[in-house]
Amino acid sequence: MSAAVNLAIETGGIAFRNPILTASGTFGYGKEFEGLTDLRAIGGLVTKGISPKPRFGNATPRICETASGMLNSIGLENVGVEGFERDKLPFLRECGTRVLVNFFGATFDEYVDCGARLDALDGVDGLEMNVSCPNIKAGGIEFGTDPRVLRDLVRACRAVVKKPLWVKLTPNTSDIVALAVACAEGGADGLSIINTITGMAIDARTRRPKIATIFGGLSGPAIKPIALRMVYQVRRAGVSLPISGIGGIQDATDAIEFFLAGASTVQIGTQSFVDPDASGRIVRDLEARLAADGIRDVRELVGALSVG
Amino acid sequence: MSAAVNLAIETGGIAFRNPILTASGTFGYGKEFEGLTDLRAIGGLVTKGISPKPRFGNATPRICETASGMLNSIGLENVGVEGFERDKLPFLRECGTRVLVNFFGATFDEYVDCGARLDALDGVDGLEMNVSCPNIKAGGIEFGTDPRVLRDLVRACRAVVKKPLWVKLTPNTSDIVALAVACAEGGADGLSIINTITGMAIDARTRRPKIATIFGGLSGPAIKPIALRMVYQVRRAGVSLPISGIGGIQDATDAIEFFLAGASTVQIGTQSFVDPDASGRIVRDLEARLAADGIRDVRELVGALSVG
Amino acid sequence: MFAVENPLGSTMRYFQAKISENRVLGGGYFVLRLSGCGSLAAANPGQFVMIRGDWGRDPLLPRAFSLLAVGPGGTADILAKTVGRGTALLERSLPGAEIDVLGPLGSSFPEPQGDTTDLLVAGGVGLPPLYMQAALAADRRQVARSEMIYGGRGGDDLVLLHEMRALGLNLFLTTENGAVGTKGLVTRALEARLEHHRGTPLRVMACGPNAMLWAVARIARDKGVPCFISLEEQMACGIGVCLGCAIPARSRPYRYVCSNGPVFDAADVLDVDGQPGPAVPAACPA
Amino acid sequence: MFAVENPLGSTMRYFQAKISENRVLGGGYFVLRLSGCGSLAAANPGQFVMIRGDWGRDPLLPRAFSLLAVGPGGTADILAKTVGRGTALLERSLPGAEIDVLGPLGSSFPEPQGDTTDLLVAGGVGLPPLYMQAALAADRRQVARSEMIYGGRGGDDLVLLHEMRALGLNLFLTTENGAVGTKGLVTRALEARLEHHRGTPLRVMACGPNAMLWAVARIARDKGVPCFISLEEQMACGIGVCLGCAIPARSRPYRYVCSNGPVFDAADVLDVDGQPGPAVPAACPA
Ligand SMILES: Cc1cc2nc3c(=O)[nH]c(=O)nc-3n(C[C@H](O)[C@H](O)[C@H](O)COP(=O)(O)OP(=O)(O)OC[C@H]3O[C@@H](n4cnc5c(N)ncnc54)[C@H](O)[C@@H]3O)c2cc1C
Ligand SMILES: Cc1cc2nc3c(=O)[nH]c(=O)nc-3n(C[C@H](O)[C@H](O)[C@H](O)COP(=O)(O)OP(=O)(O)OC[C@H]3O[C@@H](n4cnc5c(N)ncnc54)[C@H](O)[C@@H]3O)c2cc1C
Ligand SMILES: Cc1cc2nc3c(=O)[nH]c(=O)nc-3n(C[C@H](O)[C@H](O)[C@H](O)COP(=O)(O)O)c2cc1C
Ligand SMILES: Cc1cc2nc3c(=O)[nH]c(=O)nc-3n(C[C@H](O)[C@H](O)[C@H](O)COP(=O)(O)O)c2cc1C
Ligand code: FES
Ligand code: FES
Repeated sequence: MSAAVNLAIETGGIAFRNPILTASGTFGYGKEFEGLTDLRAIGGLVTKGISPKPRFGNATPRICETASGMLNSIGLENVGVEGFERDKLPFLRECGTRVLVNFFGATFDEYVDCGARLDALDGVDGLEMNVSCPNIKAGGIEFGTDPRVLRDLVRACRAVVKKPLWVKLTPNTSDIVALAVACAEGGADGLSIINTITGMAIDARTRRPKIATIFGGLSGPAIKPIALRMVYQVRRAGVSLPISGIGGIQDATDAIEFFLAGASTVQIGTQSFVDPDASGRIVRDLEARLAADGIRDVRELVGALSVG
Repeated sequence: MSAAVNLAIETGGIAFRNPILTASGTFGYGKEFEGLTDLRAIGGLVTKGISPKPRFGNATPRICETASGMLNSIGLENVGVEGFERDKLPFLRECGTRVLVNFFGATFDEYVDCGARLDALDGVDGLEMNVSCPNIKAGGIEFGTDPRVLRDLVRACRAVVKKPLWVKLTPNTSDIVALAVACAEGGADGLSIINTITGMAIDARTRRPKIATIFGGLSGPAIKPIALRMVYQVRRAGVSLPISGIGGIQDATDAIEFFLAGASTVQIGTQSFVDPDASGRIVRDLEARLAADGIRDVRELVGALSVG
Repeated sequence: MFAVENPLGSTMRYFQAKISENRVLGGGYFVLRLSGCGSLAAANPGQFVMIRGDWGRDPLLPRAFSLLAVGPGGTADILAKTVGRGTALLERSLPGAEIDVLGPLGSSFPEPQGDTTDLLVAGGVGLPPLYMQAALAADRRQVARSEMIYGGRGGDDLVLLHEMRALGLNLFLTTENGAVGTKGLVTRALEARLEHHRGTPLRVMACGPNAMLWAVARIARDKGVPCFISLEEQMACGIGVCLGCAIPARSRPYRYVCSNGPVFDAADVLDVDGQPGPAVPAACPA
Repeated sequence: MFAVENPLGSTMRYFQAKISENRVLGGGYFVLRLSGCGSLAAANPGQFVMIRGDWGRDPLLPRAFSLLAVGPGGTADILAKTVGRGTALLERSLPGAEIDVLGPLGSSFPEPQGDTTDLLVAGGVGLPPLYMQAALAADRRQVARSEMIYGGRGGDDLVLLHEMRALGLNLFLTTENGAVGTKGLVTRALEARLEHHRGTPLRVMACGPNAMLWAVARIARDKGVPCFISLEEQMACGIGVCLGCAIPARSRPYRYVCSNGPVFDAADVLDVDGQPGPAVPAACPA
C-alpha cells in the first residue's frame, strides 16, 4: 500500500494509529485474539465491560442467531476491576495498541467508583461508559435512556475520571440527539454509537424464549441502518463530541459509510466472531481502498456525506 | 388439512377467517395481487396509508436493500380518500376478505377528517391509524412518539370513528408500553406493532445517502427480534388491547412466534415483495402445522409463551 | 407508436423454475436458461422477470432481469452481469437449482413494422430486450429493417455477437477503449446511423445505463425521431405495489418503472431530469 | 484422567480451506473433506472447528463441528447432519467451494491407555470425536481396548459402519425403532457393557444430544466409572470471547463449552442440572 495514506487520527482525547477499534464484549481482553489478528495493526481495542466486582453473568442459553444478526444476554459477566488489573492489564500494557476500558455499575455510586479505579490504572488509555445497564433504583430502566439521569451520571464520573471518557449510547430511544447532548453537558470526551438494540427470539416448537433472560441485545449487520442513522443524526445536530461508530460493520466499505456519516473511529463487534481477523483485515482493506481512490487522509472522510 | 383446525379469530372488533393479514404499503390496494395469492384465503388486508388528499410521495430513489431487510421512504404516496373510494373500494368490496384502511394526516385535523370520512365508507371493516408521521407543528417529530400527543390524537379520532380503530405504533421509542397505554386510554380497539424503524444507508462510492430523503423505514427479517420484543412487552404489561404483530414475518413459524408473544393477528409486509404468495402460503402452512401438532384452535397460541 | 403497457395482472404468474443451463461468457456475463417457464411464452421484448434463488434471507429482494429469449418447451433465457451479491450468487448457480420467477412483467417495445427502420441501441448488459426485439424481427423476416448499435467499455462487454450475426442483424459495435468496433460511445454511432437514414421512417429503441438512455433520448428528440427507452430503478415488488421504482415523469409527478415501464416513450419521461415531485415532509419513513 | 484442556491460542489458526469432497450418506448425513487444513494436523479427538461457507450475511455465525479425521497432506473430515440453514448450505456445497476454518479448538478426550477399556458412546451425529478416538486407538494398536456403543433413531442414523469395522472396532448398535442393532437407547447398551466389564479398569467417553450425555454421565457416576462427555451449546466465537456458550458447572458458576470444553470430565459439570448461576439483573442486554 502507498505510504502516502494517513490513517492516524487523534480523537476523543486519544491518538490512534488508525480509526479501526474493536467493540466491547466482542474482543475479550485482547489476548484471546493473539495469532488471529494483528493487535499491533489495529487502532485500539475496547475491553469487555468491567464492574467494580466480578459478575457471573446471566443464565443460559445466552445467545442465538437472528436474520443477519444475533441476540446476546451475557449479563455483563466480567472479572471485576481487581481481576482486570491483576490478570488482564499486564498483557494489555504490552499489546501494542490503544486500550479503552468499557465499564459500568449497577448503581450511580458503582459507576463512579469503577470509573475512578480504572482511571488510576497505568496502561489504560481511556474509558468507555456503558450506560445500557438497568438502573435498579429506577425500576430497571436503563441509565442511558433518560437524558437528565444520563447527564448527571456522566458528570459524576467526569468528576473523578481524568483520562478520556467516552459514553456509549443506547439505541433504545426515540431521541438519540437528546442523549448525545446530555453527554456533552456532562463533560464526556466522546460518544460511542450504538450499543445493542433490545430484541427477543422465540422457539416456536418449545414455546420458550431462545435466550434465558427473554430479552437480549441485537447486534450484527441487521442493525447497521439504525446505527448509521443515529450517528448521522447526532453529527447533523451539531453535537460537538467525536463519535465512534458501531453496529454491523463487516468490511472497509461499512467503515467508510460510518466515517461519511460522521464517525471519526469505528468499532468492529459481532464481525470478530464471524471472522476473528476482521479488524485487521478492515485496516488493510481501508488503507488499500483509500490509496486506490487517491484519498490521502482518512480524516477527509469524516462527515463528508453529501446530501445536497 | 384437517377440518378440525380452527383458524378463525374475532379480535380488535373484527371477525377474521384467520389471523394472517397483509401489512399496509406492501399489498397495494389488494387488486395488484389478484392471481398471485388467493385473497379469499387470507384473513384480511390493510391498504396503503390514505390521507385526506392524494399525495405524490418523496423524491427518488426511494428504496434500497439492507442486510436481511430494506429501507423505504415512499413518503406515504397515496390516492387520497376520494380516489380510494372511487378507484379502489369497488374492488375491495368484492375481494372476499376483511379490509382495514390504514390512514394518516399531516395535522391533527387531517387525521380526524380522514378517519371520519373513511369510517363512513361501506366496505371498510376497520381503520388502522399510522402515527409514524411527522407532526409538522411539533417540528417534524412523529405524532406517535409522545404518549400524551398520541393519546389525544387517538381520542380525537375515536370520537368520530365508529368502526374498529387500530393504532399502529412506531418502534422509534424507548418505551413501547407507554405508547400502548396511551392508545388504550385514547379508546383504540387494537394495536398494530410495529411500523418500520428509522434507518439510513450510504453509498460509499458516491458519498450520498442511498435514498433521496436520507432516512427511511427499515423492514424485513432484520427487525423481527425488535418487533417480537415490543409485542411481548406490551402483552406482558397487561395492556388490554389485542395486538396485530408485524415485522419481518416470512413464514408460518414466524407467525407462530408472534402469536406466542401475544399477537392475535399478524401482518405480512416486506415478504410479499419476496414472495407475492407469502400471505396465502402462510395461511396454508399454518393450518398444516397446527394440524400436525394437534392444535385445534389457533387462539390457543396467543400469548402462550412459556417463560417459567 | 406507444410502448405497450401490459395491463397489470394480465398474464403474470409467480412460479418456480429450474436452471437448466448456465453459460458463462466471461467478463462477468452469463446466460441462464430456465426451464418450467411456460407462462413466459407470450412475453414481449422489453418485459422482465423478478427472480430469486434459494439462498435464504440475504440478499432478500428478488432481482429484475429483462428477458433475452423465450423458447419452446417453456424455456426462458436471461443475460446477466455480475455486479453485486445477487448476481454473484446467480453466476455461481448450477443446473438443477430452483429459482422463483415472477413474470412476465412490465411494458414492451413496440412491434417491428415493415416500413420503419428500428435503430436498436444497447449499452452493455442492456442488450437482452433489444436482442429479443431483433429476434422477433428476424422471426417475421423484417430483420433487414433493424440495426443494432451495441457498445461497451471493452471487448468483454460485447457478447452474443455470433448469435446476433446468425439472426442476420446489421451490427454496429463500439467500445470505449477501442478494442472492438469503433472507439467511442454508442451515442456517436447512433448519430451517424441517424444521419445515414435521414428522411426515412425511423424509430430508436434503447436499453442500457440510465445516463446513456437520457443521452440517446435527447439525440432522438433533437432529430425528431420517436424513441423508446427501457429504464432501470431499484425495485422491491415488480408489480406496482411498493412504489419504490418511481421516476419523475413529464405528465405526472411519477411513473413506475415496473408497472408503467420499463419501456417508456422517451417523450413521456425525458423532460423531467431527476427533480423530485411535489414537496412532502422530508423524513417521513414510509 | 482429565479431559485435555487445550491452552487457548496454542495452535489454533484462522484460515481458508477448500471442500475437496462432499460424500452424501443419506438421512441428511454427509462427510465433507476439506483440503488446506495442515494446521489441524495435530488436532486431538474431541477438538472442533468453527466453519463458514462463502454465503453472505445470513446465516451470519460460523458453525461448530467436531473433527472426524485429520489426514495426510492437510485434509480434514467432518461428519455433519442437516438440521437447519447452515448445515443445509453445507450439504449442498460442492468440491472447490471455499470454507473459512477456525481451529483446532477446545479440549479433547483423554488418550487411549493400554490397561483400560474405553466405552465410546455415540448418539447420532455425536459420532465424529469418538470415531476419531477409535481411529487413534487403532493407530496405536489398542483398538481391542475400545468399544463403540452407537445409537440413533433409525438405521439411517448409523453411518460409517463399514469404516468402523475396518478399524477392528467392537461395535454395539442400537436404534430406537429397532431397524438396526438392538432396539432401544444407547444408555441401555451402555449399562449392559458396564455390567459385562465389571471389575476391570473402565472409562466412558460420550458425545451426542446433551440429554443423552447427562443420562450417560449419571450411569457412569452410579457405577463409579470415570466419564468424559462432549457437550454442545450455542456458539458465536468458539474462542472464549463472547461468553455465549456458558454451561452451569459444579466448581464455579459457569464453564465454557468452547474453551473449557467441549470435552468435560462429567464430574465437573454433572451436578448442576441447568440452573442459572448467581442471580443478576434479568434484562440487562449485554
Ligand atoms: C427492468 C430491469 C431490467 C433489468 N435487466 C437486466 C438484465 O437483463 N441483465 C442484467 O444483468 N441486469 C439487469 N437489470 C439490472 C439488475 O436488476 C441488477 O444488476 C441486479 O439487481 C443487481 O443485483 P446484485 O445483487 O448483484 O447487486 P447489488 O448492488 O448487491 O444489489 C443491491 C440492490 O440494488 C438493486 N440494483 C442493483 N443494481 C441495479 C440496477 N442496475 N437496476 C435496478 N436495481 C439494481 C438490486 O436489485 C438490489 O435490490 C435490470 C434491472 C431492471 C430494473
Ligand atoms: C462443539 C460442537 C461440536 C459439534 N460437532 C458436530 C458434528 O461433528 N457434526 C454435526 O453435524 N454437528 C455438530 N455440532 C452441531 C452443529 O454445530 C449444529 O448442528 C449446527 O450449528 C446447526 O447449524 P444450522 O444452521 O444447520 O442450524 P440452525 O438451527 O439454523 O442454527 C441456528 C443457530 O443455532 C446453532 N445451533 C443449532 N444446533 C446446534 C447444536 N446442536 N449445537 C450448537 N449450536 C447449535 C447454530 O450454530 C446457529 O448459531 C456440534 C456443535 C458443537 C457445539
Ligand atoms: C456478545 C456481546 C457482548 C457484548 N458486551 C458488551 C459490553 O460488555 N459492554 C458494551 O458496552 N457493549 C457490549 N456489547 C455491544 C457491542 O460492543 C456493540 O456495541 C454491539 O454489538 C453492536 O456492534 P456490532 O453490530 O458490530 O456487533 C456486546 C455485544 C455482544 C455481541
Ligand atoms: C414499501 C413500504 C411501504 C409502507 N407503507 C406503509 C404505510 O403506508 N402505512 C403504514 O402504516 N405502514 C407502511 N409500511 C410499514 C409496513 O406496513 C410494516 O409495518 C413494516 O414494513 C414492517 O413489517 P415487515 O418487516 O413485515 O415489512 C410500509 C412498508 C414498506 C416496506
Ligand atoms: S418495484 Fe414496487 S412499485 Fe415498482
Ligand atoms: S462460543 Fe464464544 S465463548 Fe464460547
